Amino acid sequence: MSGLFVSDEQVARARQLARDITNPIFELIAKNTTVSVERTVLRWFGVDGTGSMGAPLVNLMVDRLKDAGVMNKGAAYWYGRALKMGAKSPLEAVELLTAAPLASLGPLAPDEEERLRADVRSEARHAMAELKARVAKRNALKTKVPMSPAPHKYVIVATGNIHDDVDQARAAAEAGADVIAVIRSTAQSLLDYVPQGATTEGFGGTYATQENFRIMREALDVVSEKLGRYVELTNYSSGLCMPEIAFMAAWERLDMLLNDAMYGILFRDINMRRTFIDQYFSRRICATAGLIINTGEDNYITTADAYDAAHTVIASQFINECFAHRAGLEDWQLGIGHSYEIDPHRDETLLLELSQAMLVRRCFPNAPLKYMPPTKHKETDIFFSHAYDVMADLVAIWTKQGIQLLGMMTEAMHTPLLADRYVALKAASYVHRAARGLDEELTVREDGKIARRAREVFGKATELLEECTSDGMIAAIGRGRFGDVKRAETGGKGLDGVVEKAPDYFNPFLELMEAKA
Amino acid sequence: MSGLFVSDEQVARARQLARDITNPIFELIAKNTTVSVERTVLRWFGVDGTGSMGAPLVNLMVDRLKDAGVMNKGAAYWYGRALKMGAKSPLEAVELLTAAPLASLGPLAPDEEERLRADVRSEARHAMAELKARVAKRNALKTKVPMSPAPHKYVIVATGNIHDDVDQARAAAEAGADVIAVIRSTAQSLLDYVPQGATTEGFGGTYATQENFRIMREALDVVSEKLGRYVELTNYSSGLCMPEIAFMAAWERLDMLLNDAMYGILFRDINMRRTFIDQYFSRRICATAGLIINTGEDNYITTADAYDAAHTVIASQFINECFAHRAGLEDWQLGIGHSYEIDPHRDETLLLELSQAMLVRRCFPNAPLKYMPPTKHKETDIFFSHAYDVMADLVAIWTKQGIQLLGMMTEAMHTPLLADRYVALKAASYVHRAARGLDEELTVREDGKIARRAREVFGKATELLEECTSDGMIAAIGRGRFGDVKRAETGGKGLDGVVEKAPDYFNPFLELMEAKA
Amino acid sequence: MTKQLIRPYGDRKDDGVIQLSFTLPVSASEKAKEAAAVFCKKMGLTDVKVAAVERASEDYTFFIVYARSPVVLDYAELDVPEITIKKLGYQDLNALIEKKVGRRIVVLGACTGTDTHTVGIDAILNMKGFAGDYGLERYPWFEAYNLGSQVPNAELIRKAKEKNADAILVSQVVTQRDVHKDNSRQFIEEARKQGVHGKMTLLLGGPRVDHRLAIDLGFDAGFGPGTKPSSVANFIVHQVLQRLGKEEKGAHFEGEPT
Amino acid sequence: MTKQLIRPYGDRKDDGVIQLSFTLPVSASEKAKEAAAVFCKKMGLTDVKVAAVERASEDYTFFIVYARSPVVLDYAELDVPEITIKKLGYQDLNALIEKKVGRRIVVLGACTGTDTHTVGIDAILNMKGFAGDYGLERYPWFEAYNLGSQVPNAELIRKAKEKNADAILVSQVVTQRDVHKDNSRQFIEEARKQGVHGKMTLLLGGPRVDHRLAIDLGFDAGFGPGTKPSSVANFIVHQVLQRLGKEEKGAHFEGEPT
Ligand code: B12
Ligand code: B12
Ligand SMILES: Cc1ncc(COP(=O)(O)O)c(C=O)c1O
Ligand SMILES: Cc1ncc(COP(=O)(O)O)c(C=O)c1O
Repeated sequence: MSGLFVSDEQVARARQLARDITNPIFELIAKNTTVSVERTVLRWFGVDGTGSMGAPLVNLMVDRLKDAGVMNKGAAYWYGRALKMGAKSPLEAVELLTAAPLASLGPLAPDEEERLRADVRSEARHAMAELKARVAKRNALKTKVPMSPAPHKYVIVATGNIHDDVDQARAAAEAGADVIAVIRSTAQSLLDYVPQGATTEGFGGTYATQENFRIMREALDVVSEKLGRYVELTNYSSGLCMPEIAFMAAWERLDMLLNDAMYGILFRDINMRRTFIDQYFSRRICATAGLIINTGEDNYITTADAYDAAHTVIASQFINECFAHRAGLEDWQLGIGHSYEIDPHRDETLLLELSQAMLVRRCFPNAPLKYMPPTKHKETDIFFSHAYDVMADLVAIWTKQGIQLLGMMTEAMHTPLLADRYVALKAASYVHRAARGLDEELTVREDGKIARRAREVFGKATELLEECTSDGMIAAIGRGRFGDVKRAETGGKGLDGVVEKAPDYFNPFLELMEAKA
Repeated sequence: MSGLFVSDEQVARARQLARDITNPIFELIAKNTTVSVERTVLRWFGVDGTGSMGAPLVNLMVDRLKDAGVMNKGAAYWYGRALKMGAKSPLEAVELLTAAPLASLGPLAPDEEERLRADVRSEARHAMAELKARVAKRNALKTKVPMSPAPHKYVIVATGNIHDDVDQARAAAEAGADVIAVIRSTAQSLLDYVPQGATTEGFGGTYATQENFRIMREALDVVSEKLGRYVELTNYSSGLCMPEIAFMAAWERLDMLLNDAMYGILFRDINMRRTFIDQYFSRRICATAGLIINTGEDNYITTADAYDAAHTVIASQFINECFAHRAGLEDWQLGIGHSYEIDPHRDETLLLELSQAMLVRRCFPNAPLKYMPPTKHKETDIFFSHAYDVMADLVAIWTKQGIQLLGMMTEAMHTPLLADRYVALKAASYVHRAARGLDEELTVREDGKIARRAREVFGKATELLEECTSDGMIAAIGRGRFGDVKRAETGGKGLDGVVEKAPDYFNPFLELMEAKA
Repeated sequence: MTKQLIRPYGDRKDDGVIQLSFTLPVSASEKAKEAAAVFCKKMGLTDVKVAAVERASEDYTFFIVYARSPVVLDYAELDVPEITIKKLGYQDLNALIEKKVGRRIVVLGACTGTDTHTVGIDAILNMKGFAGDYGLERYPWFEAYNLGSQVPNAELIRKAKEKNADAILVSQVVTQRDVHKDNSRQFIEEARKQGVHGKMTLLLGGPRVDHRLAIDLGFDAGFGPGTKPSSVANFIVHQVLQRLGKEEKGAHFEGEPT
Repeated sequence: MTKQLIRPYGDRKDDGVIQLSFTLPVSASEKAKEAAAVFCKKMGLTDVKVAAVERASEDYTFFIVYARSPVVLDYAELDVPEITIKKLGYQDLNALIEKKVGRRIVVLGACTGTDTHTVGIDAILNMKGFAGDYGLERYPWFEAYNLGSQVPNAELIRKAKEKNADAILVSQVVTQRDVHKDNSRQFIEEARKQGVHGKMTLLLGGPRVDHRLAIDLGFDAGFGPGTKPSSVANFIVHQVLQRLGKEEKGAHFEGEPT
């Protein structure tokens, strides 16, 4: 049994601090909306496809609303107006609105306004019901062919071509993968729109498009049936389109989503406000669709030193957890991220890694947790890198990680080859098989190095949380407290996509999702 | 801290049983000598080189004594007679004796006999002193450039050519090896003589010759000085020439020797009596020269199943220890062998391997122990095999093994390539560095699977020891209790080399070595 | 026959990506790295990426390389002899022997020469068998003798003649410097000398043995890693039936039926 | 010049033994194994031992092979340009700039295009530096600006002109489908367009970058994995001195002096 290390009071205190920290941010969230939130609303109503120039219709329409300065009423409202004007389909609605002189369109008579909202609400309820139905379909398959026990072996495909991805995902599943992640092309998170259709060219990854999601999930459904073992699919939502991608993932029955409250800010230089607002709506969708989210604290220790910055990971996890809970996500949906990243040239790194992994377990006992492998200190010596990954496999099973991203022996070179995944899966299967139950056999001494290190890290994490409470999250990020990356509140990409809500802002989906919370 | 598992009384009892088991065998040993014991005596007096037909002089001479039926007086006695006849050198002694009509040579006058023995004894004391001086030289270097902390990384070279071996040994040492083992050509242990000189052709190994020993130790002395870290050398004595090889190893300043009381019987089908007698004299030499011995229980679980036969390893270790102690070896010299050999396709193998390794530690707290890697279930998939070895590296450092033979990723194919050793050393160095001190951090639950398994294995081991006490060692071996291999007392090779000692049998070296015990 | 052109698959179809590792007797340096690249190019590889340059020792450098091979293969063109016949289970096979041979089939096996690796031959002959598959000793209609290891070829053959065996099973595990081939050749010579070659069924087995090799060396069949005793039993029975003229020649058994 | 013929060293000198692994788009079988062997033979390898035939999936088989390569290399013949000049320490280098340049050397760096891997460029520019070696910001006689990641080439060059920089440092880490080469070429075009090419010292760096590649792409130098900031600092100083005509051309710095 891994140690307790810290008292329940101490943990509760950290949670309370996280709540205090997020309070002001939730005020910001309540007051504002973003272009991507509104685009999501339209997508949910079924607005799909691209315009003449290839730009998604939802972008054309929302930009139009924004330019006309009326987006603050909510895209749903204008969608309703379009219906009133006689639009028979979402497409017609777009055409009508892009034509109409929006700015000059005054409000309707109060009762008409009421009816409009009522109609739109009922359409929203139907749209919501359809989403739920799709989710139910996924869950049915999951009960029919259950997953293998945790840690779920998570591997990445990243050919840039969705069809090659399918090929490789199938192979990985047959070799034992439990979760397939299709990582995105390097540039995507900076795009303020979601590409359309099946894509065959990407760099370092494949574009996240609704069609690509569909193609891959369909392929994995077949594989799952064949193997009699459900294989999950995940993708990445962080970036300028967090809510839209969350919606597409939910609609296409993905099982997980990389979704972090701060990753975009720190690692993609996306504006803070934009990110905070977007992450909330996207997480509401994840909560509703029963998607497991993965947070990205592991990234902090690729830029900062994993030993020195260990406490920033813990602090951020409490904050990410709080953002998640406040968006309606339950513990079982929290794939809280951390990783095995301490420089292997140091002494006693296994003790240090165990300490960290056990501490995370201790702080988040009911979350699946998402454990990342060594990456930054991986060597081009594939034999060494493989051995290094094996130790991470051990820590993963030992500390009962729910989701384990498997390290690749070629991490320091290229995105995984088909064989790299096979090799990683075979080793992880062996280590999991060999070490299952180890935790029950051992008691970690509370007076040992592991426990002392855990207490030290937790202590520093609490201090950092206190700093964030007193000076505010924004100041803390400004000081580069997380991942050594400094960002300013008004800096970064996408701030212009943030719009303050009007008093009569209308978003029936948000209403529905917040209602059930 | 690894568990106690069993009470001190239980362990003491097992030791007592081993003592009872070996008693009758020590009577056998006391009564008899062998051709290889006598050849060793002559070598010690400096009889070296080969005769016209290329056979070692010691063989020519001892065969002569045996054929003449006078070997039972001891080669030392006849050596003395030769000197009396005026031999000026060991070589002359051989010539004289091979010429003389030994059978008809009656005894000398009592006082002459006395003087003869006295003279030979004093020459023996000088020879012993010279050996001690050589050992002192080794120890001096060891204090000048101390070894790195345990587990000492032990790797094998086996090119068949001593010069290539040197090349590879040097490379291994630079890559972090602490112990170099030159394994022997497949056939050697069946030879009833030790080949002469530097050799360049062998199969699966290189011939163990005194010259090869000298060449390799010399090379390692240079490397040790260069690295500022002493690198040990070991070889294999089991077989028909155990005592001679032990003597050569001692003389050439080797640091370790594979030396098992039963390996020859079980795995080379060498006669039991011959082996028991030979191992005693060879171990006396190891004790005198401060050589660490390695026993070969690991081999049992390459023929028998590692899970089912785990207890035979423990039982045999107690017996081997007893044979060793009774030959004057101290605990620090006991590299008691065991290994990580359980089929990796089973569940919870790490728990099982930890249980076994901790049990061995618990039974032999002051012995360095010699831990062997997986071999039998190694796959030709070098990446899997490498991962498999990494787990053995972990158990080795966790359970504080003194000597660890590193697994090779190509184990299932060929004797190690230069690169295989490099890869293994790099991984083991990382794992040792990462996990050092782990044992102090953890307490093994006495009510867990690890502890239960350890008690079960120890219990069965005790039963087997009881069977050996009541029915005798020979019967037990006859039933294939060790390594599933059945051998008969009068079967196997080399029984004809056993001769009952005459009442006036003379062996001044044995006298000296037993005196100090 | 339609072609089936194949190339290695790394990240994408037909990208030809392969991984290599090797050691060169030079000390690690930029020049050593270049040497590794040139070495690979001389092997006809392109897009050579010398990923790792590891200082294995002062005088040796270990390299890990990823590169593309231009080699294209027509998979359709390859033909690997895999004439398989229906393999009978334990019961049926015994029944077949009883019915068609009418006497116990006698086999002798050993690990010959200086090779002491008995686990392989034991797996085939001993009761216990291998991977849950019974060994020949277990078959009531087989009379199996396991002579163990380090058995001289001549002695094995002599014993086989004494028992006038139907088949001799030779195991060779140590293969360094092809010692297994030399020893096997020597066995065949001896078999010829003692006049059993062509009369008794001679089988060779071991981790580096395959059917092709065994045939080339003069055996009737070869069995490699993972061989199941039942496969061997089936093969022998059909050989015996052929020698008795109760089954047409040529149809030989190899591996599991697919 | 006396030849120095070398071959891979596996178990013995010049045995030519190498290890390979690759995946073929066929399902695991005896035939697949044969295909792997044929593939290796077509690459000119001999003594081909297909060690492992791993079922990576229904449609793909992963092979591990050991074989001998006949390729022999004359190590003496290779020449890898390694013109190194004495590398100065932190203090001395600052002193040299003060004395010979007489003003702070201005450098700008960024990870360009869509690449967000800043750790590499940070290691070179930031105070902290890399592996205990100070970054350029730390040098009093350097004026270093780190623009971070995802910086468009044009913008980086424009900013460099504003500060009239002595050197521009470009980092490229993502290399899939050679995107780093395309992006670097685009940078050089832009540099030509904005007329800084040949005037400012242009450096390229990243895990897959080496001097040769950078030169070919039109940069003044390239720096690969494990580069130390001090190496970069030294290189830049000498470039500046050369541009100022205070040092003869040609003598360029590369890697640690040996
Ligand atoms: C167990 C073992 C030992 C045991 C042997 C115990 C015993 N009584 O068998 C011990 C510890 C004694 C030992 C000693 C040595 N060994 Co050893 N040993 C092994 C090991 C680890 C496993 C072999 C094994 O049992 N495999 C399991 C069996 C079931 O598989 P198999 O033999 O392939 O048999 C199957 C098939 O091949 C087939 N088959 C085999 N024979 C036959 C025959 C017939 C007729 C048929 C039909 C089928 C058949 O059916 C079997 C079941 O499917 C291997 C490494 C490895 N993992 O392969 C090294 C290995 C074989 N040993 C090796 C060496 C060098 C030695 C030594 C010479 C080392 C030394 N100098 O001390 C010694 C001496 C051996 C000697 N003189 O022959 C090398 C051989 C290198 C080479 N290619 O030449 C190996 C490969 C290890 C290595 N990488 O260096 N060894
Ligand atoms: C850390 C990391 C990240 C971090 C980056 C954080 C940050 N702000 O830098 C995060 C997690 C955000 C990340 C994200 C991604 N990453 Co990344 N990442 C890595 C990782 C693990 C380490 C890179 C690193 O920091 N190395 C340490 C530094 C010090 O080394 P270096 O960069 O080589 O720099 C040294 C030298 O090259 C030189 N140098 C470098 N630049 C320059 C410039 C000059 C002028 C000079 C003189 C010298 C110089 O000096 C430095 C010090 O010696 C590598 C894998 C690996 N182990 O290499 C993958 C890796 C680089 N990432 C990869 C990918 C694909 C991505 C993603 C695209 C994946 C995705 N789709 O989500 C994303 C997006 C990145 C993007 N859009 O560009 C791939 C690239 C594959 C390829 N060859 O194309 C890699 C190789 C992983 C893999 N095997 O798939 N990644
Ligand atoms: C939380 C999170 N989101 C997204 C990503 C990937 O982002 P991008 O697609 O922008 O590279 C990562 C990277 O691992 C991540 O950890
Ligand atoms: C104790 C012992 N002696 C000797 C050997 C090697 O014996 P041989 O040289 O006869 O192969 C071994 C094999 O590992 C062994 O364990």
